[in-house]
Amino acid sequence: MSLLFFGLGLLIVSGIVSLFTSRYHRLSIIAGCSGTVVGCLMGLIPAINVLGGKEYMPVHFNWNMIYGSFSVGLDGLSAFFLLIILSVSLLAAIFGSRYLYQYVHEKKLGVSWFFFNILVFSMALVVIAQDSILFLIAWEIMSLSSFFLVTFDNKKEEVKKAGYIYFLATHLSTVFLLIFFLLLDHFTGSLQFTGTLPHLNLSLSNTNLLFLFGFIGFGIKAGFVPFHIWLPEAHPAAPSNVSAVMSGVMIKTGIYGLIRVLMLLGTPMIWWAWLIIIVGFLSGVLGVLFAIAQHDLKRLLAYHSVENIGIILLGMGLGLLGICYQSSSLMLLGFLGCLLHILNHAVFKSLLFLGAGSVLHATGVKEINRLGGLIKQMPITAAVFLIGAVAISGLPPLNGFISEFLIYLGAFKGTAGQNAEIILPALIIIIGLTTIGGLAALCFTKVVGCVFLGQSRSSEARAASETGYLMLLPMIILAGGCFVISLCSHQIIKWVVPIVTQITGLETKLALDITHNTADILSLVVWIFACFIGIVLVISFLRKSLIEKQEVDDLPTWGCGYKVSSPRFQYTASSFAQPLIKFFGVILRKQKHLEYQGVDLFPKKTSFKTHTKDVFMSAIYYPLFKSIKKVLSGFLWLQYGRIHLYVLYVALTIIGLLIWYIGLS
Amino acid sequence: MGYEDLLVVMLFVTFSFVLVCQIIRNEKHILSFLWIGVMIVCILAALVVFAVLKEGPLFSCGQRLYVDAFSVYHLAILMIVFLMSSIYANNYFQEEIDSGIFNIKVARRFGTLWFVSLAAMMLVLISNDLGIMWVGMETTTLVTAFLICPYRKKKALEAMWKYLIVCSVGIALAFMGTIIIAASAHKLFSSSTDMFLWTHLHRFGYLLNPGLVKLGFLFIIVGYGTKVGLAPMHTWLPDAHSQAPTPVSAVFSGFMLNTALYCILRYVLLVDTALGSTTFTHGLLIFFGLASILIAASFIPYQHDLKRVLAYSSVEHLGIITLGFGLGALGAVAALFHMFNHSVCKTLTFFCAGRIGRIYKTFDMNTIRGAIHVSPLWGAGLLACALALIGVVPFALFMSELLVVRAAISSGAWIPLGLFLAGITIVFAGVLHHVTELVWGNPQVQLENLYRTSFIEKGMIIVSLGVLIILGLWMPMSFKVVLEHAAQFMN
Amino acid sequence: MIHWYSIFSLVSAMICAPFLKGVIARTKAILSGRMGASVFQPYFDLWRIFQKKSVYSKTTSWIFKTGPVIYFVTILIALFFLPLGNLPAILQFQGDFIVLIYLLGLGRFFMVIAALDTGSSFEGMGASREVFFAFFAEIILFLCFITLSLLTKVLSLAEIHFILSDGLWLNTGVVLFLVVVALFVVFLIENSRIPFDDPNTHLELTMIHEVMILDHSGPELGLILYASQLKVWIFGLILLGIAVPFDPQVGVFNVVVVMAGMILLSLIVGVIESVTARLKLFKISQFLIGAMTISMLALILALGGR
Amino acid sequence: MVHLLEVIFVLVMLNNQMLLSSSRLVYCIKLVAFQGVILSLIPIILAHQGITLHVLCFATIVFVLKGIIFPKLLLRALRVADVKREVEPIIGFTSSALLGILILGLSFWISSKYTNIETAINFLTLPTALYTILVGLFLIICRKKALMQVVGYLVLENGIYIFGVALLKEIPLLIEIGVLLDIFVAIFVMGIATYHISQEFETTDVDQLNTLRG
Repeated sequence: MSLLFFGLGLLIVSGIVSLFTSRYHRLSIIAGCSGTVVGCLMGLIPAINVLGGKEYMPVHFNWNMIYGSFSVGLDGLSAFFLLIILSVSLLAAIFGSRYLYQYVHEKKLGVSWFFFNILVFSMALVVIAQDSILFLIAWEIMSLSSFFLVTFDNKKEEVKKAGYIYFLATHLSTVFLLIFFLLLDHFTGSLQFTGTLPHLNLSLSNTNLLFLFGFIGFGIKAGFVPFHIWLPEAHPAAPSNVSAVMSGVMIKTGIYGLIRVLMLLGTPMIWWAWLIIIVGFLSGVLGVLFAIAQHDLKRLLAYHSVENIGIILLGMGLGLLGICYQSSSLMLLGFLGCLLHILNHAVFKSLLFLGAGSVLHATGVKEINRLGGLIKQMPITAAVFLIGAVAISGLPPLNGFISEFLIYLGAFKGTAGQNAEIILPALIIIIGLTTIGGLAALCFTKVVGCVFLGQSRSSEARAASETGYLMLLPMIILAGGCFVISLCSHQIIKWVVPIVTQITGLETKLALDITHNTADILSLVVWIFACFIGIVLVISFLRKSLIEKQEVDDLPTWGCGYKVSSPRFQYTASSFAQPLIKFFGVILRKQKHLEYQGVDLFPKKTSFKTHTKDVFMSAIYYPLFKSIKKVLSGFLWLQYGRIHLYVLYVALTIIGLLIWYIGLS
Repeated sequence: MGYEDLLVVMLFVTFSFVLVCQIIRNEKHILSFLWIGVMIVCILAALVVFAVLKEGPLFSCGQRLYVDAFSVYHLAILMIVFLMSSIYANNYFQEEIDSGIFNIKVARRFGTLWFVSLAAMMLVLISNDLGIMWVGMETTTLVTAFLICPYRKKKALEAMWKYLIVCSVGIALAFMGTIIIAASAHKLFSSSTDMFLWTHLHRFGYLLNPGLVKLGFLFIIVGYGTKVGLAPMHTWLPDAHSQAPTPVSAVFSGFMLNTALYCILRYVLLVDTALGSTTFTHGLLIFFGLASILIAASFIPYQHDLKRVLAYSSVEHLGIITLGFGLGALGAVAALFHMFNHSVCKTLTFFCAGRIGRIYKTFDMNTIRGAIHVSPLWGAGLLACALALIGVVPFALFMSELLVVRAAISSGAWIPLGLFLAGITIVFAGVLHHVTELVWGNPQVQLENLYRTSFIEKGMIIVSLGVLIILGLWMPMSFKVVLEHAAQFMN
Repeated sequence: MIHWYSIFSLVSAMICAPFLKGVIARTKAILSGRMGASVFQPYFDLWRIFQKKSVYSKTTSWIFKTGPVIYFVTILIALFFLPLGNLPAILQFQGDFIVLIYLLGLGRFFMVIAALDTGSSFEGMGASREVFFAFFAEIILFLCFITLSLLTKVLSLAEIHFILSDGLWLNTGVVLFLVVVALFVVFLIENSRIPFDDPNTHLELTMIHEVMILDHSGPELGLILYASQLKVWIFGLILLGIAVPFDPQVGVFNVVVVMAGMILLSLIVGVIESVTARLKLFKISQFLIGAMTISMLALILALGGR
Repeated sequence: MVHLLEVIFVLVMLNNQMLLSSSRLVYCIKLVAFQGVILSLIPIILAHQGITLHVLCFATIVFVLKGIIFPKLLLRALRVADVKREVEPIIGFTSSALLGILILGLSFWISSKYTNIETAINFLTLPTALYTILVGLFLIICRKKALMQVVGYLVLENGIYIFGVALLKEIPLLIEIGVLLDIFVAIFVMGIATYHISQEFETTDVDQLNTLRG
């Protein structure tokens, strides 16, 4: 445990050092980066120990906060999240040490390193905090530091806007959480955040109230639809290593909080499960739909985070159903899937963001339609990105499939089971997962195809070159992770099960039986994957030998008779996605901008571009804020600049009070 | 000589500095004398504070002067704010001095008014006689009126006039209230002097005539409320704050408003003891508090002038403090804590805003862009202070607002809670928008920070922000004790 | 569990798959009044293509070469899950059909990016349509499997096949019929048959699957063709397993029945292809929605039935 | 000597009414002066235990300040600042006179409700005071001229003064002097401000001071 504290301390110290040495770029980079790396490594050890079954006593510092106490603890759940947080941050830091270097001349990198380390520190603190006030503080610090990281490049207008929206959203979540905690304290008289409450003194309505506040508060952070609008703004604005951490890890703290809330409130109501499943369904499907409609690589990935949060929620909802209807297999499979998908998403989403980062670093272009053919200049990046794409589409033989498979399995068990109430939600889950899977595959064929394959669509893309090893290494590690998690899944779930029992309060014996049963299935799946990979290798070897016999000549792509083919003939990302966008036109309001100067002797230059707005932003939030502003502006006449009126207010107030007082007595 | 005499000495010294200002021949020297003098007064005040904390309340001048934990708490804040402002004023007037507007005559007048207003506020805090208290308040109004426009400018004059009239009217009503309250006791005491002594009234509070007391309190809360800037009597406040020279605005926001609130609170206690219940006063406090918060919230998003934004945020924060006092014991602690945080933070904010205004030659937020790139210190300072003002962790204001929420919940005041949260959220959105707009972005024109920033100023910013952060994360036992002592007073 | 002796079914599939294609072609020929090539023609074609040398566009990368391999292997692995008659699948476990469907998805993924790798607008177009329609097909498949698991209370393809006895047909015939119809639609779309797609033409702008493999040649093309023939076999088996209630007692008979069924199926396909024309492109999605509603209906009936 | 007090109160009320309806600044100032003079009589009338020195000097101070100095100050300010000597009402004189009657009614109504205030002296005290205060406020609100607002402020103070002396027979000298001093300074400051305003804006019409908005 003390190792963890040293690690966290080191994070802070190195951050400060890097802040004060920011005049000497290399030094500050080295200080910040190495500090993060070492600190994270130190922190990882206890986390792994806990997952290995070691117990730590919660530590209570004699630290005098107002009505709060500095008490932290490391139970299974915390350790699980801690593991994810620290490992991803570590890799992101290594990536960043090279990535941020491009800004070395216009920015003080020390500042961003400072906030990066603070962010990692606060995220760790969030998952180990046991006292609500401490949790809140850590939570806010997390938001604040990430806010400053998002606005790293704050001379740009859109970055300013993004930062503003992000901080507003996250502050709203804090407000909800504040009320949640204080209400909790009011109802139960305890500020203890972890563990379960003595909720005999907690009436039904109060429990529901608390759940709602917690759900919204954490939901905003995690990016549930319809609270997701900040993600597509903030992630593209932030530097890629930061977006990797934010999207891969930080939004998971919302999920962590939600799980804690469920644990706190004890036996869940059925409508909670329903709410979570429906929100999960919406987040998943809408998230991926919006993603398909995007042309900006990082924005697209941001929407995919929403989608994956949806999948996680579906798992959680399944687990809750299990708890409500005492179906142990549903509990276990649901939460297993949920937790495993949290891990997986952390891995492949950060991988993808880092990949996007190195594309951005090499080309300076985020527009998918202006990239292409990068696989030739940046083979390794392309390969790892492809792995990430396959993983996030939930396709075998990679980790994304495993977690989805568990949730599927649970849901199918639900449909095949005896209990009639479960069937409908289970159906929703299955259909949701299917839809999400299909669309995600579609989306990532588009991304891989248009970014890395074909011919380069712009000079920047043509000029690109492979990035340095410091940026490649983390991505390669993460890509390896995708394989390892998938091929060791039958082992990994054995480590995750204790956490599930901790969440659900399932008795260990029963849990272990189901786990074995599941592990057997998974081992068969893994066996298949092994075969698959083996046979692929064999056949591609055969193919090679077959080819080697006869010489191969390479020509331009068969253009169906067109002699000169140019990159502009290629299918663009937007045209690739067009049929689907047309099909879902209700949700995906595509807007076309055509600049057509007409034709005289020779056709003039004509430009056409489309973009798809977030329907929630344009249909809900903007009108809402507009109306609020309208209401407020109604007061402006009060301060009209005329002193007579001002004195009149005073007079009216006193007369009004006098008359009110007469009414009183 | 005992601690009692300290009070008199303190006042006397402060007044004597006025004379000193008259004999100094150089405006720069006057400016530097400002903070030296205030420093000296600070030391005296510090002695008083410690004395009271050690030995309990003090009387002086035949019970006309009286200090207890509550008043020394305010006294401490007053001194901090004044010291900071004086130090800041030292550099702030450079430009005027160079351009010769701020000549020796102006400087002398400025120094005089500065010290007199300090003395007047002190008098308010330490006087036991409600009449004298009123006199002090009125004096601050008249004196500070001229601080608003040390040299003649159209807008400054306008602001001054509004300030003068509105506040005078308000204070006059307050005097009405004072008389009524005193009258409520005119059966009890033979000599009319005793009717005005707060301690006497407090001792025999339960014998006061409740009807009169209530009536009196209505006048008091409207009257002094005008000076606090409680909506809807706040109208003078944004004008005065935006037009006054920055050190003066800092003092206005930083403490003058609190002084008025202090008077109201003294009366709150009397009324509560007289009525034997707190519902009447607390109801009014909550009402005016919320009104101020909401009014401020609805004005902030539409401001174009940086200092006006800060002024409205003062309205909001004073509203929060008032609301806090309306929410019972816990609320009182929260409010006192918030008072300290707000005073320090708002003073700093005005400093940063002032310097940035100097650099850009305007406070118009549509023209200020990329402040942090032009002047890293003041820009970053402004950003940090603004974040602190809208209640962001790890600054102490978050903690005190959290306490207010907690108090509201524990006293079951759900509707005020809702309105309060709505208000501060809107303020959050508004201020954050303004600040991000002007701190970040590309500075269009090429500017540089003309006037050097002294080390004292840098230190001042860093130290006070540090204090706010530390208080946000960690509550020193001693400070907690002081807070609770002071809050004891409220019940 | 793993039944090694069922490797037989795998082998038989790999042997017989091209034959079906021959049958279909022959049927079409006869119905259009021609003699037609022999039913073994596909074998010769495959052999020929595998001998040919490959041509690679300068634009393409290793994706282009790996895509077909992975596509083929996914199909191959998918065969592991299929029982033949009452011969159990090589490998069956709860939720194996999920793996199966996702494996097919993987294959499609790589075919599509291989197509995009050529940077040709034709292939891009085909790819776009392929993923779009496959998205519906997957949902229909899943709906069918939900229905089946509802009826049979088991979660593995092989078990579903075994439990689906004539008894079940008598009880819930309507549901199963609807499922079969839906599955048949999926069979057609997945194997890119008329009325959705035409495997014989390449260069029409309305092509879906076939236009994706425009640039492939030599062994790659061979792999793809062979894989698509196997795919016919796979979906055929799934369909038959549900459509034809075996009884598990008599072993060899079942296998014969299945083979006969497959041939019959290909005859039907042949007939359909020669009597119907291909649908307009935008009609296809409507058609698929129809199929989806059918499967939905089946599901609802099944829910009501329990 | 109660009836005498009543006479004074009635005089004050009439005085207020005239203030409301008079159109010339100088005249208003004189009216206020007169009001000050009669108010200075109240403490003497109320002095029960004989006319002590304390009462006397208090009365004289009031007389001097309210009756002589304040008007002088105002007139001086008028001389230096104002060329135009009309009051420039926002609400016309007749209508403000009518409103004045309404205000009178209001103040009587309100004070009739506050029965629990045992005004040992006279039933007219509270209404008069309230009326005077409200008239003062009315003048500030409804007159454009800066100086007129000062006059209004003076009237307001007079109202409070009536209330004070009538309610607690004698206000401690120290406080009263402090208060008067403050009012003195206030008038002084306001005078200066008026001067500056007239210099800057070429008018003392405070309606022109409306640039600071929102």
